[in-house]
Amino acid sequence: MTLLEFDSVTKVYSVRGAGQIKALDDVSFTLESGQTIGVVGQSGSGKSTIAKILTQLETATSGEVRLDGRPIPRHGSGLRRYRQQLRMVFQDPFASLNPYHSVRHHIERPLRLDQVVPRDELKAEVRRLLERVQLPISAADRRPHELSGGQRQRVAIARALASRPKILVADEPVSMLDVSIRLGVLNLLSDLQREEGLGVLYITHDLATARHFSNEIIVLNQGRIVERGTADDVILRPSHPYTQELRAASPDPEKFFASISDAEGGAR
Amino acid sequence: MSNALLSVQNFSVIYDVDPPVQAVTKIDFELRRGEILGLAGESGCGKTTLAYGIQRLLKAPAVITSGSVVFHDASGDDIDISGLGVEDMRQFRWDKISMVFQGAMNALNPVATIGSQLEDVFEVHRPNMSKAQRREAVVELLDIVKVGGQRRRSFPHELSGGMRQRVMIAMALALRPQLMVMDEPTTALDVLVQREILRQISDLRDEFGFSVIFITHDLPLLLEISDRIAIMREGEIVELATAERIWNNPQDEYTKKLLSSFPRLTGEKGLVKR
Amino acid sequence: MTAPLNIITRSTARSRFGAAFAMFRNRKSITGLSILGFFVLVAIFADVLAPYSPTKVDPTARFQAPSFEHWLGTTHIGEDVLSQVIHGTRGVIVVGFLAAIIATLIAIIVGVISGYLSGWRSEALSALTNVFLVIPGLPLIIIVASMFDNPPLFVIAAVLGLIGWAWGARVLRAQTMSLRNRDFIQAARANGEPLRRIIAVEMLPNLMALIAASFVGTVTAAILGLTTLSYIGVIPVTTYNWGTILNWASAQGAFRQNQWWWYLPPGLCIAAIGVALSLINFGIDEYVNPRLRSAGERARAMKKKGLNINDAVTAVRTNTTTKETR
Amino acid sequence: MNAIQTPLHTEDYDALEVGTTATTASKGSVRVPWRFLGGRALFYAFTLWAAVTINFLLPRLMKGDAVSAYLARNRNISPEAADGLRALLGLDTDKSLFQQYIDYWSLLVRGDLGVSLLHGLRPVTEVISQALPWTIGLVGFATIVSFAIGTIAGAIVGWRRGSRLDAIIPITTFLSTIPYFWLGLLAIALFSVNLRWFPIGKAYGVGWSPELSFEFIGQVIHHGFLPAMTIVIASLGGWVLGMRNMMLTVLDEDYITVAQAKGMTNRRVLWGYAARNAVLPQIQSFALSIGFIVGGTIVMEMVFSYPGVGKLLLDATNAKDYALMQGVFLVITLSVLVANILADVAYAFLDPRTRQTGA
Repeated sequence: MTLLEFDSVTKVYSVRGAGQIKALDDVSFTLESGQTIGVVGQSGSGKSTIAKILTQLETATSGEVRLDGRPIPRHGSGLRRYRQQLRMVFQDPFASLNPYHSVRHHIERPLRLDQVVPRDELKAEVRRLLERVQLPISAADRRPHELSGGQRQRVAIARALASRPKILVADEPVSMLDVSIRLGVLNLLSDLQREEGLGVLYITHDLATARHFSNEIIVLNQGRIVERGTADDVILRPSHPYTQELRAASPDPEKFFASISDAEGGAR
Repeated sequence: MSNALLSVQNFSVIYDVDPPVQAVTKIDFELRRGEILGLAGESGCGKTTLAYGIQRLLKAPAVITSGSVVFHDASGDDIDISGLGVEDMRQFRWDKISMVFQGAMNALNPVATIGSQLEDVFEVHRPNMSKAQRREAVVELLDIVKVGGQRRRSFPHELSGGMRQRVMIAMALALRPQLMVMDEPTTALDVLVQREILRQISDLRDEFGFSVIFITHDLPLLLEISDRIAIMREGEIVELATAERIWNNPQDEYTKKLLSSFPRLTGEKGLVKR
Repeated sequence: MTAPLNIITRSTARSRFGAAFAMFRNRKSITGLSILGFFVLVAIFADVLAPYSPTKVDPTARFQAPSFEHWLGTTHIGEDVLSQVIHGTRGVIVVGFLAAIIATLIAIIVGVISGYLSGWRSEALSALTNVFLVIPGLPLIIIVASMFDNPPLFVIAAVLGLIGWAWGARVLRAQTMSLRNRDFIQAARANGEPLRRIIAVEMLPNLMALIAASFVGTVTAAILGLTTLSYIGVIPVTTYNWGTILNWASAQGAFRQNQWWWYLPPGLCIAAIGVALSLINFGIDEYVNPRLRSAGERARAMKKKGLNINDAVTAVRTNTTTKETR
Repeated sequence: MNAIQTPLHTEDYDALEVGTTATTASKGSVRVPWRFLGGRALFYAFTLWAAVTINFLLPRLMKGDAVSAYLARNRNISPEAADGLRALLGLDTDKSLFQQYIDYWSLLVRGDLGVSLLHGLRPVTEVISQALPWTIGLVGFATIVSFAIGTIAGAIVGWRRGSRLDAIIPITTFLSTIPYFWLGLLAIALFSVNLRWFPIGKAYGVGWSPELSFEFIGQVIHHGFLPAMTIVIASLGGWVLGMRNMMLTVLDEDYITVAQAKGMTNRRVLWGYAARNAVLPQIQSFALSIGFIVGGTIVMEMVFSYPGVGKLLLDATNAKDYALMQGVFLVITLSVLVANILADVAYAFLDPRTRQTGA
């Protein structure tokens, strides 16, 4: 069943002194529940603009976004209901949590805003969400600066899950984290996705994790989709020159050392 | 020993705050002439402290508490870096060891043209050069890194991130140093630009024969470009071996853990071995 | 299980309360607040503290130097200077705080709104702010004040406030603009938080330090403005504040006849309150920008350890031989 | 899999150029930041308009009118003369406010600011033009000197943080929390009355009239020294503190570390890299504080009986000479705007980033 339709969306920014810039040019895709789509591309390719339009931080210049067949309401309770079903995890866990407020505040707000649970169950729900992202309950009364980057990103995920959304947009969720904890956060996301049947849009510049965690991959260049397909098809057998170039530029030690030993083997 | 460029022995750095923080502990290694040595590890592991510390670029409260760093100059002299005075150190810098910094965005003075920032180096270290010679050298450098000499009057904000990093490489190359320390030089760049820059570094190394200490947390990248790799953790080198051995036969548990933190780009879907 | 949870919530309530005042919790701020508090107390209890009525004329004791009866001497008609200074505190404190409250409110409204909005509305508010910055305030106040025959203090405070909000608005605008693009504000927007909540709950707490700094700055400016206007004589000299005392002293030639007891105390009081306010602002500055604090203190701490923060070359301190650079 | 084959323009993603904001004109003459300066010019035009309008509205918003107030204290003026005065001041009540506004502007454009009641009905422009040079000379000189000294001192204090020089900060801050006029009065009491080093007030000695001779210039310097010094001392603190704080921020920038790694001498790092960048925000705040400083320092002229526009304003205030007050306010605002424009031009040429979108 189709959940989210991104239908020929174009976004044009007017930049002072530089005229108009097409951030997205006729981009279409659909996302189903239980599916992860990886959006890959360089910075400036428009991948973050997709996230902004989905979360309605920006509006599309033309085209339409539909959730369960209905276009996004412009404002009012309809828009709130749409937002309740689509939540975002931001790139920088150091910036996406308000330094002034406790972890509890961050998770409680969406619960109250969307009236997910009755008031007297708030505390229990916060505890459940923290457990869900493998954080101790004692974290609830900490403030963001007392947590590590990985813990903060888990809080951000708990906040996103609080309103019980159907879709999660994750914009480079691990690129600011230390290498050894990246997989942990990504695995958490993919477990949650499987268990809750979420549709996930995974935005990244890293081809390897995109392949690992997505069912399908969309390659974006200069606001246009240049290639799409199953993760293995796009990464292992790229057909578009741009994708091929991206593939070739990404570090691939496996192939690298294989080719070295081939060369040495051949020389011998 | 003639092919050693830098010998580091029993090298320790602390940050002398209360309580003191041991940042780098008893490091021993030898850098060979012309090799690319990768320095890998996670944030806070001391890799940057080590790379800055050996050229004594760390500011107080950092203090070198033990060890020796000896630079085996091409002229045959051995220079004990720990023993240099302030003025000697100033003259030693950039002439023998230069650096490429992480954020090319902030590494260039925003209010001076890139040409004048390149000329600075000659003014200070080659006082005998005439103005015209300096200019000529700057144009040549910018041409070498494919920025183009006509760009010397540009200001940093007029260049793209990749261009700025090339300018930084040109600057590092200016005095034809024997060692270049590169601190995450491509982390902020897009993958295509990153690949271009890496290719350029490797070509320049082949042409000019300098050694490179390359710091990054991106192990897959390091594996492809380094001759040898040192894996650092909590201020110590846990493993130092050729890139191939690190890849095929890692000894330390931490190295194995780091390697398995990266999903595979190609091959069987899943994590990188182990 | 409920008991420990209660403790936790109470302690966070306290820590949040504490966090709101964290900017004042350093030596500079505390010293400043103490001096300010002293003057506030003097203003409140002026009637009790002053030994004489400020207007009590004593023709037998004119131009007297400090004595046991008159600790700070007397004026040309035998008024007690100390009593005048004590009573003068009231006007200064009232006008200073009133003007700062007015100015800060305007600054918050204009600054935060123009920082949060974008496009021409933001630009228009910013231009308005800059106009108020550029137009010389004091001459304008002088003209406005001179149009009232007998301007009451609150009018003076209102005018000082109306003219002094621009700096605060400018600073708040810049900070709001940078906050607006911060991810946590974007996250609140994406979650569907209403605008007033985003501003009141997500933004304002992060602006508190700047608001406090701009408040303190405006108090300083208002006090300087008030005393200057009083000295000039634009404000009726019958209302006592430190500026009017100086006006009388100057008019009666105290400065030329070395009657220091008359002209030094009020000026020193202005300076003292100014120092107190600057100390508070230094404290807030260092809280907002820890670099400022660490710079001086850390450098001195390092000096004790034989390190110089300005050294471009890392110091070497091996245990066997102490090799110091320099 | 359905790869979408769009024609690939190689220049579209040239790795070298992606994300570049490089401007084309990189050689040849100095690029003038027209866009930046144009934006500022627009702002100043707006400010000027606002100042003129405030000036127009002020006397009209007040209860009663200026002439009545004036007449109340000068009973020997005939009613006819009073009507004449009203006409001169543009306060004819039978005209609509809008018509008065138009008239006001047309008079202004012709340089007619009305006549001064205080100075025997002489044109306001004439009265002001005699006083203005003194103010611009005194305040302008003192402000620039204070800015220069403060900025240089701030750069050094910031650079040598933690040294004994840090003591400069509390001292200069203390001096800047004192009202200007009190500092001036103290200076007179100490240096003029007691020590007799300097004359008490006035711009030059009694019996002299302005002329171009060494003696006269000596007189002016002798008389101007105390007021100028007090302005410098009182306004120094802000510049020192501002520059020092900016230096501390700049010193943490990467390009400072780069400069030191390059083996630059400390002198070069301090002035060529750190101070050169830290001074930019300093100039911006200079531009914005000129109004504040000039406003504050005109009180100085009253203390020193200095024959500038500040004293003119205060005398006019005491005599309720509205035309003169308005004229002085307008002229002060104009001078501040001009000073602002100069500071902006300096800024534009010191910061290449303002030239980003230039021609």
